[in-house]
Amino acid sequence: MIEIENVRKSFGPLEVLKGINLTVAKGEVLTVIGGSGSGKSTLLTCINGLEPIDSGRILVDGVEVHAKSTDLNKLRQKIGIVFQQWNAFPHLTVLENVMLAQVKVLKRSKQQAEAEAAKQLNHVGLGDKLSVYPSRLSGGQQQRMAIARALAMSPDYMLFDEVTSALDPQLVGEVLDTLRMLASEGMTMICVTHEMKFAREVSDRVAFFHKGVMAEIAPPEELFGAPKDPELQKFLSATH
Amino acid sequence: MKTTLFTAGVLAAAALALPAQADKLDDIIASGTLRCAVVLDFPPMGSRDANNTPIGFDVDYCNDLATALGVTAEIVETTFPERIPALMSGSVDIAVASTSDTLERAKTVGFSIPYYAFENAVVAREGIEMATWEDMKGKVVGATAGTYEAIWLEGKVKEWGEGEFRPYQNQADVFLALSQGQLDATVATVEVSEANVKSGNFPGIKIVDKAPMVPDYVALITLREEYGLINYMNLFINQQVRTGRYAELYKKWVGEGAPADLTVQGVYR
Amino acid sequence: MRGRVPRIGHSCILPGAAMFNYNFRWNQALNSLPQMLEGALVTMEIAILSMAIGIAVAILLTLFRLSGNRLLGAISATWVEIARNTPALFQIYMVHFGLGGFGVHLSPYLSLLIGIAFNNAGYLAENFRGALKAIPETQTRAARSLGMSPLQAFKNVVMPQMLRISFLPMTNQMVWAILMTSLGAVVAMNTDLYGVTSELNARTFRTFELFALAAVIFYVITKVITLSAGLLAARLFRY
Amino acid sequence: MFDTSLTANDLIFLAQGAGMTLVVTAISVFFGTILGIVFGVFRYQVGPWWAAPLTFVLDIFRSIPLLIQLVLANAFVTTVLGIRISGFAVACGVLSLYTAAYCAEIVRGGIEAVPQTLRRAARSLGMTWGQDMTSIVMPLATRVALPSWIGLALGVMKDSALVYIVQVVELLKSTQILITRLQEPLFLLMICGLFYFLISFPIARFGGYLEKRWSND
Repeated sequence: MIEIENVRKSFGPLEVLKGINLTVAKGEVLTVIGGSGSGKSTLLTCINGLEPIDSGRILVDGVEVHAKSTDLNKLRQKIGIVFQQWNAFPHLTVLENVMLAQVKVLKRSKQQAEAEAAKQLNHVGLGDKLSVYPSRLSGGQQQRMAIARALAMSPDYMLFDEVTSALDPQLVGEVLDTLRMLASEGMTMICVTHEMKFAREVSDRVAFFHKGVMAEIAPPEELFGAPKDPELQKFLSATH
Repeated sequence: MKTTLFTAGVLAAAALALPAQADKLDDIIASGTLRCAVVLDFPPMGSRDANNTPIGFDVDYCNDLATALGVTAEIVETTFPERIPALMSGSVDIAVASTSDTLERAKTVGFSIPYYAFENAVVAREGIEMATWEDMKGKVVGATAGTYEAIWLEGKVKEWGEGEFRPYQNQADVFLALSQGQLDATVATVEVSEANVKSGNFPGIKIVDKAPMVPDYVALITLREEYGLINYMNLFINQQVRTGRYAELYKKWVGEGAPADLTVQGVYR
Repeated sequence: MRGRVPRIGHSCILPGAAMFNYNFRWNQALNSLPQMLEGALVTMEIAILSMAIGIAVAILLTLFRLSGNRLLGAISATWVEIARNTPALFQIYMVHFGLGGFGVHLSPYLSLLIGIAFNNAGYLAENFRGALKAIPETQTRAARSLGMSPLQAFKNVVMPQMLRISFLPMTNQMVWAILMTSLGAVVAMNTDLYGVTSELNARTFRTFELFALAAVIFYVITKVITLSAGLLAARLFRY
Repeated sequence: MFDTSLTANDLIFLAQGAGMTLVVTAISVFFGTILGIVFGVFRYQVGPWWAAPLTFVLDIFRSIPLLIQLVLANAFVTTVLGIRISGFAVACGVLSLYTAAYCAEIVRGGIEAVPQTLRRAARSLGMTWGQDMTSIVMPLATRVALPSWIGLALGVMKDSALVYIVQVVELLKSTQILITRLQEPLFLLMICGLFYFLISFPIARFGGYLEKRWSND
């Protein structure tokens, strides 16, 4: 379970999170929508401790993320994150990309790591690209590789930060399909996305962020069908 | 560069085509300057005064020779390893640089008769146990690259098969290294050793023993084929001794007592 | 025609040499070739060792700079600026006689090695810094998000890319290291190629022939290094 | 702080050495740059095959220790050719060619960095080769090349410490001369090092600044 309690966060004078309260249960798929600069991406990076927070707290399975005593490296093994920019390690093959953290962080043996990597890469449909360098892959393929890389760490939670935003339109579909597959498998996921159709399909709940505030959160039929927040109404009419 | 080379080639060819060439002696007199290579980290033979003007036995000697030739002297500082290359490359006309008259060198440069003779001393740093020159065996020793004593010392180290020999680029570096303790001992001329010990510039060094070399006769050098100039220098050295100027310079730069005998018993030069 | 060989033709290999009033005696220099080649080995040894030390120290200095620690950052910056803004000759001289003043006595070999390594480390650290700028911050982020520690992220993700970007500058520095060995004479180094050559010169004074031969050997060494660096790069960096 | 016997005279002596360092550097960088531009443009213009001999010759200057270049050039010009020439002239000549060898690379790199499309656009507007070169290529290539060129000039200044080998008394040599007499090696070397540093560091920083400013837009 991920519990977010009254989290505030500023970059200099700019307050990007103004007291967020949110709980994500095991097995739940939450999508976060909202305009740019609404703070939704920042929230994700705060959840796995890549960004410090100013006040409030975030608990992951009861462990406080930003407590001094927390071993972040250990915690991050539980929480996979995939970014808008896929960040393939260019000097490693696809297989090595997925193996690296397993060997270095989880201390898995090379064989184990290789087997797991191959499994996850097959899973995302890259089974035939194992020994290729990332530069030979399309953006969509690289993004799927990044997903496999995160999944290979056997995380309990997955965070997706606008994973399709940097992709050419014709490549978006293959990545969303991968996400759908994960959702159907029961992975706990928080997806920040602009893909409304996708959000409507896969989410258990959808949250709308506006200017650092979570303006509305509801199951998709409700949120898209009968939006209450005026900003959300504006947002939806603009995106449709 | 290419044009220079080409021009130079043409000039050289043209020069060769001319029948007779003036020799260096004529050149010097015509140019009005005598360019002497002098080593200036080698007191009392060559050093610099508080104004960094060159002074010393060799400097005076060069000036005397220039006066005799009726020209002005130009002192060109060189290091020991550089003095013969400087001569060969024509940067200087002669070297008044305490050059030992070895047979190996005579294959390349032309020697005058000796103008001075050194004895060499073994100088050690104070912390080191050393009674005679043979105690240098197995020690770290050094001398100025390309000098008579360096060649001798390196030979000894090879012969002993132990210890280490280090050739520094100049005499000052040798004594600096010795004073710092980087070297255990060195071999240098008695004059230089005494001057350096006395100056106090190099604390912690002492003269141990005479080095067992035959007196190190040093001569003036110029190009091998410049017989006219060599002949002139020979006569000049003879005159220096004859007129008492040699003894005078000795007294001025080295000290009391009789200057070294420049003749060798039983043979003509 | 078995008569007396004319003086100029005797040992003169260079055509047209008679044009100059100089007799080339290449035989003497060629006779010293084995000694000079031995010196070349020492030169290469020093260059390779100084490079290995230099790369290791440069990585350390880069980490210092990244650490955010003021003192470590200052040490790194001072090192880099001194190495880059004073002559290498000065640096080598300082290692020998400067440290000597404090009672630290290094052999000529070590003085030269450390002096060159000091110079290498400074230039390479600066190269690494430039290379780091070319690696997106998000690479570290991605590595960290997979649970890697900062050091693990640097070692496994950033450093390999950094070394690739700096590979050409590193090759250049290696060539520089070779050329810098020639400065060892100021600290009484006499076993490297330059030292051997100048000692032979002090004995025979065939300056032009000896140093021309040394120049050819240096040229060959640097070519071998750039060529093998190219081959190495092709093997190492297939991406 | 330091108890030294260094006198005003000695400082003047050092300053003369420093002056010599700067003069040798200035002359070499001046001629080296002119030659380097000529060689660099030539290499770019005629293509790698025709420029091969020039490339080879310039490469030699970058593959042989400067010390050996100086010794060889001195021995060649004076001993082999028998030309009476000062060490100063040899030093400037060798350093100029040495500078040119590196400068040619920088110039070529600068020209290559100017996008072909831009040059085609210039030519399509009816500009001649010369106009294209002077008003399009030169300003843009200079931006790329200037920081490297500054680095080169500073490199030449530091490398000029080696011209002592042809009897030119520059800064490091005059420092050594003073060390010989005063026996204060550490102190004097510090002064010498500081001098190089004080000239090199600000200019290097300026080069870094230019590089940063120009690469950002």
